[in-house]
Amino acid sequence: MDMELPGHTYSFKVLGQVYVSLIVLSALMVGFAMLPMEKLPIDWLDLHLVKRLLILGVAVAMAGIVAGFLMGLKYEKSKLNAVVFLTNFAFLLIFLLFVLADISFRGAMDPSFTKQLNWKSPVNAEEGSSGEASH
Amino acid sequence: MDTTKSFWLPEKASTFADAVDFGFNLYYWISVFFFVLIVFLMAWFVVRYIRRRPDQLASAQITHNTLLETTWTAIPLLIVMGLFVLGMKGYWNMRVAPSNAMQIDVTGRKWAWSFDYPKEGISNDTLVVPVHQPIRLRMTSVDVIHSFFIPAFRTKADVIPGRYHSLWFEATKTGVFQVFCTQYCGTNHSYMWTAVKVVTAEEYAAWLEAASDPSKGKTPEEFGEILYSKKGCVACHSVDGSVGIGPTWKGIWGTEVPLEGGGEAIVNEAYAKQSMMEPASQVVKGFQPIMPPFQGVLSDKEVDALTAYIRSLK
Amino acid sequence: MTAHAENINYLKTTRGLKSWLTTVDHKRIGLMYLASILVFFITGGLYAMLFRLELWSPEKNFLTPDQYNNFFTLHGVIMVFLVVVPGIPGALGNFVLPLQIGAKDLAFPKLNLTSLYLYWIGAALAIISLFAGHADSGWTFYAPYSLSKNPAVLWMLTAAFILGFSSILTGLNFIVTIHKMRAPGMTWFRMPLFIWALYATAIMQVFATPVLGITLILLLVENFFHIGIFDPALGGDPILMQHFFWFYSHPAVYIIVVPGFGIASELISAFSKREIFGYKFIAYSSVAITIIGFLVWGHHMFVAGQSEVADTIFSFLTFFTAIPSAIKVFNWTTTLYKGSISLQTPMLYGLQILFNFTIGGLTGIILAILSVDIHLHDTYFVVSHFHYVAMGTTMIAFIGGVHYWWPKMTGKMFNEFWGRLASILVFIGFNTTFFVQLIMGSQGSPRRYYHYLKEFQIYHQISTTGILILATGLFMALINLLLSLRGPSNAPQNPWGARTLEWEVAETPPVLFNFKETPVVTHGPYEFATEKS
Amino acid sequence: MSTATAGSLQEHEVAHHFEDLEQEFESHRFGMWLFMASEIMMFGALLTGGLFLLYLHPDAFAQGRAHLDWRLGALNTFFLLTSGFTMARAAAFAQKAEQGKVRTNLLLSLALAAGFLVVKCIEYKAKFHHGLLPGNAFHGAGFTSPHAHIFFGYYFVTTGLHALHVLVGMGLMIWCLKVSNRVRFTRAYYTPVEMAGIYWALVDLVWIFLFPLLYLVG
Repeated sequence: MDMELPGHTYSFKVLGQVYVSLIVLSALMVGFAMLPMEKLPIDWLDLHLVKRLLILGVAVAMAGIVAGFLMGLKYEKSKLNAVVFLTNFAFLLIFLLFVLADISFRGAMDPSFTKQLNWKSPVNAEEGSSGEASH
Repeated sequence: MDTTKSFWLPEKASTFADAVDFGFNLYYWISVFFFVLIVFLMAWFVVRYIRRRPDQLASAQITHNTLLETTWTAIPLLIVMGLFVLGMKGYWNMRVAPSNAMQIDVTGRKWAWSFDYPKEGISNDTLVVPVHQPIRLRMTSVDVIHSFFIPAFRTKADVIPGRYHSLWFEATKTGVFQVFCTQYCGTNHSYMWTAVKVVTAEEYAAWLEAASDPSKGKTPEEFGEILYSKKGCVACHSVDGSVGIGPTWKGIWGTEVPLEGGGEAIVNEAYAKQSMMEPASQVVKGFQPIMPPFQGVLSDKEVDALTAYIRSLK
Repeated sequence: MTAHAENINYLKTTRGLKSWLTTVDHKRIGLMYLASILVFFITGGLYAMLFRLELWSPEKNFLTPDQYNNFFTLHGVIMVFLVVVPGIPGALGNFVLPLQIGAKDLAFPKLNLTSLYLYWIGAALAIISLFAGHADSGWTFYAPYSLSKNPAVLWMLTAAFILGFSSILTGLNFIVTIHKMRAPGMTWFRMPLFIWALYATAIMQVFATPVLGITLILLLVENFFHIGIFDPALGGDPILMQHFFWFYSHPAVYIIVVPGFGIASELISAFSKREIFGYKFIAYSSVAITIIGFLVWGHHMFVAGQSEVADTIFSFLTFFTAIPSAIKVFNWTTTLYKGSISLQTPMLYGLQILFNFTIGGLTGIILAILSVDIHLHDTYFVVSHFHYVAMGTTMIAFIGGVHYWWPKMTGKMFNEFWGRLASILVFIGFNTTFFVQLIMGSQGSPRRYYHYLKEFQIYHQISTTGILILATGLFMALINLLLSLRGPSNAPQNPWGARTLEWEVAETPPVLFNFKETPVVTHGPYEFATEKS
Repeated sequence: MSTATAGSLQEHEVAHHFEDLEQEFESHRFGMWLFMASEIMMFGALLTGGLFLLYLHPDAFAQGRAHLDWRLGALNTFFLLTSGFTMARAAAFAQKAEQGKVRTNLLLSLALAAGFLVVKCIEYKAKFHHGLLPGNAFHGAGFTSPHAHIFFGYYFVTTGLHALHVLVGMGLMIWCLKVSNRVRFTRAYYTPVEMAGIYWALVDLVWIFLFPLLYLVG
C-alpha cells in the first residue's frame, strides 16, 4: 500500500535542520562579503576574486539545499528531475563560458577592439540631446 | 570581361581571395561528390525497388550495420576537422593586420560611408587605396550596426556603434570594386553602397594632393553639389521636388516651413546650418527626426558650400 | 445514443464552435493548430511573393523601400514564430504524439489548450503590429536598430514573447507525456522516430525559449526605459543582445528542423515497407543535435565583432552538427535499399526532404568554415541555406505529414493524381526559387536588399519565377486536401500499411480517447515483413 | 484529526487520461520541474547578462552597490527563506491531512512574502528619491562612472522580474488556500501545496543568487 503513495513523506525534523542551515549559510555569505579580505598583505592571489568565489560557493551550497530538500530532489525515485535540474545548469554554464570567451578575448588580436566609445546615439533622438556628439 | 570571375565566385582582387576561393572550391567539390552520391543512390533505389504489386513487401529488412554506420560517421568527421583547420588559418590571417598596414578610419551612418585619412586630414566618400599596400580599416558607426563588405576582396566586418571594429586587406590589382552594407540598417540599406578605388602608388599620391583641398577651383555652388552626393544628403533630400525621407531642397530656400511640434522657420543660412548640426532640433512638419547630426563632420567651408548649393536650387 | 461518448469518432462526440474552443482533446487542438498555421503560412507566403515580385527588377516596381523592409520582416516573423516553430509540434505533434505512444491524451490537456490560446494571442498581437505601422527590424530584432521605439516593432516583440510561452508549454507537455504516458510495452526503442524527434525538439523548446523570453523583455525595457544593457549609446553592448538572441535562435533552427527529420523517417520507412536503417543511430542523432545545438550559436556572429577566440570555438563546434545530420541522410537513403517503394504523395514529399536537406545540410557546413563564411555571411547564400532547411526540409515535411495523417485526421482520402502533381510542382518551384540564390549569394549579393546590382537581375528573375511555380503547387495541394473533405469518408484504418499504433490500432478517425482499450505494444514501429521468395 | 469543515471536503479523483494516482502525481511533478527548468534558464540568462555587464563596467557596479543597503537585502533573504520553510511545512501538514495547519502555514508564507514586497517597495522608494533610476532618468549624485545608470537599470529589471514571481507565488498560495476549502488533502493527494512549494522554492533559489550579485559583490 505504501508503494502506491506518491512522493516522499516530509520530515519536520529535516525541514527544521534545513531552515537553520540556510539561515546560517546566508549569515556566512554576508560575513564573507563584509570581511575586509582584500586588505590582507597577499599579492600572489586576486583576493577580490577569492572573495567572489567564496560567496558564489556559499550561494551554490544554499541552492543545493533548497533544490535537494525544499524542492525534494533528494527524495526522487527516478533521477529524472535531478537530470533536468543539472542539465539546466550545464546549459547555463555553456552560455556563461562562451559569452566570457567572447568578451574576455576581445582585442586579443587587435587592441582597438577593446576601446569603448562614448557618445549619444541619434537613434534615441527623442531626448533632444542627439546633437551633443562628442567623439 | 574579368577572367577571375567564375560561375560561383566574383572576381578576385585581394590577397585573401585565393585562400578563400580554394576553401570554397575544395568544399564545393566535396559537396558535389556527396550530393551526387545521395541523389544517385536515391534514384537508383527508387527505380530498382519500386513497388510492382500492391501487396509487395520489402525483399530484405536490414536493420543496421555497425561497420557501415561507423564509417559514415568517421569519414565526415575527418573531413570537417580538416575544413575547420583550413578555415581557422585563413580567418586568423584575415584578422591580424600586418604591422606596415596603413590606417584609414571608416564611419558608417544611415546610409552613407565616409573614409577619413587621419594623417592627411582627408575625408572622402569612396575609399581610394594604393595597390599592393596593406590597408587597415578602423571602423565605427554613428547610429545602428552596418557591415562593410567588399566581395572582390572576400572580406567583411560589422561596423558597430560605440566601438571600433577593424578589417584589413591588400589589393592585388587596380580597378574599382563594389562595397556593400550587409547588415540591415533601415530604409535605404540597399542603397548604402560605395566603391574602393585601387590605384597605383603614383596615382594615389596625386589623388592625395588633389583631395587635400576638394574645393580648389570650384564655386561654392559647384562644391556644394559635390558635397550633396558625397556626404550622403542625396539619400534623403531630393533636388527635383520629389518628397523623400527628408524635405526636397528644390525651391525651399527663403520659404517658411512649418515645424514639428508647432512653430515655423524661414529657410535661411542660420536654419540650414542648425539643421545640419542639430537636425532633431527643428524638424520640418511631416518628417521623422532621423537625420544624423553632422556636427564635427562638416567644416564651416563645407556648410557654406552646401548652403550656397541649396540657395541655387530654385 | 447508447454507445459511450468515448467510443465514437472524436469529430462527432460534440458539435458546435463552443465545443471546439473549449475542447481539451489533443486531436481537436491539433486540428485547430493546423488550420491556424495554414492561415499564417499563406499570409507569410503572400508577403514573400510580393517582395519577390518587387525584386523582378533592381529599381522600384510597386513597393517602396520601407514597404519592402516591412514585408521581409513580416515574412520572417510570421514564418518563424507563427509557422515553422509551432508548425510540426503544434499541429502534427499534438495530433499524432499520444496516438503513436498509445496514450489517451497529453499529460496536461488543459495546458495544451492554453498553449493554443497563447498562440492565438501572440498571433493577434502580430496582427495588431500590422496596423501599428511598419515593423521593419527583421525577425532578428538586432539592437540598436530595434530600439527606435517603433510601435509596430514593440507589438512584434510582445507577440514573439507570448508565442515563446506557447512553445515552452507545448514542449513541457510533450516531454512529460513521452516520459510518463507510454502504453504498456512501448519501450523507448519501440517509439517511432517522430516521437524521438519531438522529444529532442521539446527539450530545446523548454531550455532555450526562456532565453528568447528574457531577450525580448530586455529589448522592451530598453525601448521604454533605456537601461543601457544593449544600447551602445548608453554604454551597453549590442553584441550581448546577439548572444542572447542566438542562444535561443540557433536551437530554434533545430526546433524547426528536427521534427521534420522525424516525419522524414516515418514517411521513408512506411512507403518502402522497410525497417528504418540504423534506428538507434537516428534516434540518438536527434538527441545529439539537440545538445550540439546549444553550443554553436556564435556562428551567426562571425563578422559581428565577437572575439576571434569565440569565433574559433564556435566554428569548431559547429562542424559537429554535420555528423548527426549526415548520419540521418545516409540512413534514410539506405532504408530505401531492397524496400518496396511506393511513390504515393506523402512519399514524394519524403524523397524531396532527402534531396533538399542534402543541399541544405551541405551548404550549412561551408558556412562553418571561418574564412569562407566571412565572404558568404549575410548574403543570399545564407538566405538560400536556411530556406533549404526551414522550407525545403521542415515545411515540405509538414506538408508531407499533413498528407500522410490526413486520412487519420478526417477519415477522407485525397485525390492521388492532384496530390502527386502538386508535390512535383512544389519540388520544381522550390528548387528554382532557392538554388539560384546560392549562386547569387556566393557572387556577393547581400541579403535584405531592395535595390541590387544589375548583374544579379537574371538570378532574381529565375527566383521569382520559381516562387510562382511553388505557390501554384502549394495551392493545388491545399485545394486538393480541402476538396476531399466534401467527398465520402472512405479512408481505411491503415491506408499506407504502416506499423505504428495510430494506423494499426486506432480507428480512422480515432475515438475520443484514442483507443477503445489501452493498447499493449508487442513490436517495434517499423517491423515490416519480408517478401518470401 | 483535521478541521471542523473536513466533513464537507471532497476526495480527489484521478483525471481521465491517467492510469493511477502515482502516474498523475509523477507527471505533475515532472511537468513542474520542467517549468522550473525554463524559469531557471530565463533568470540564469539574465544573471549571465549581469556578469557580462559587471565585466564591462566594474566601477559602475561597485559604485552602484554602495548605494544599496545590504541590511534590507539580508532582511529580505530572511523573509524568503522563512517563507520557504513554512511552505514546506504546509506540504508536510497536507500529507498528514491536517487541513487547519496547512492553512496556517500558507497564511504565514503569504504574510512573509508580503513582507518581502513591502521591504522591496521601501528600497524602490529610496532609489526614486535619490534619482537612482535607469537610463536617461538617472540623476544620482556622486558617481564618477558614466555608466552607473546601467547598474540601476539592471537592478530594477532583475528585482522587478523577481518581484513579479513573488506575486505569482502569492497567487499560488491563495489558490492553495481556496483548494483547501474544497478538497481534502491526504498523504495520497497533496499536489497543489507541493507544486506551489516547488515554485516558491524557485523564487528562493533565484534570490539566493540575486542577493549577492546585487548587494554583496560589485
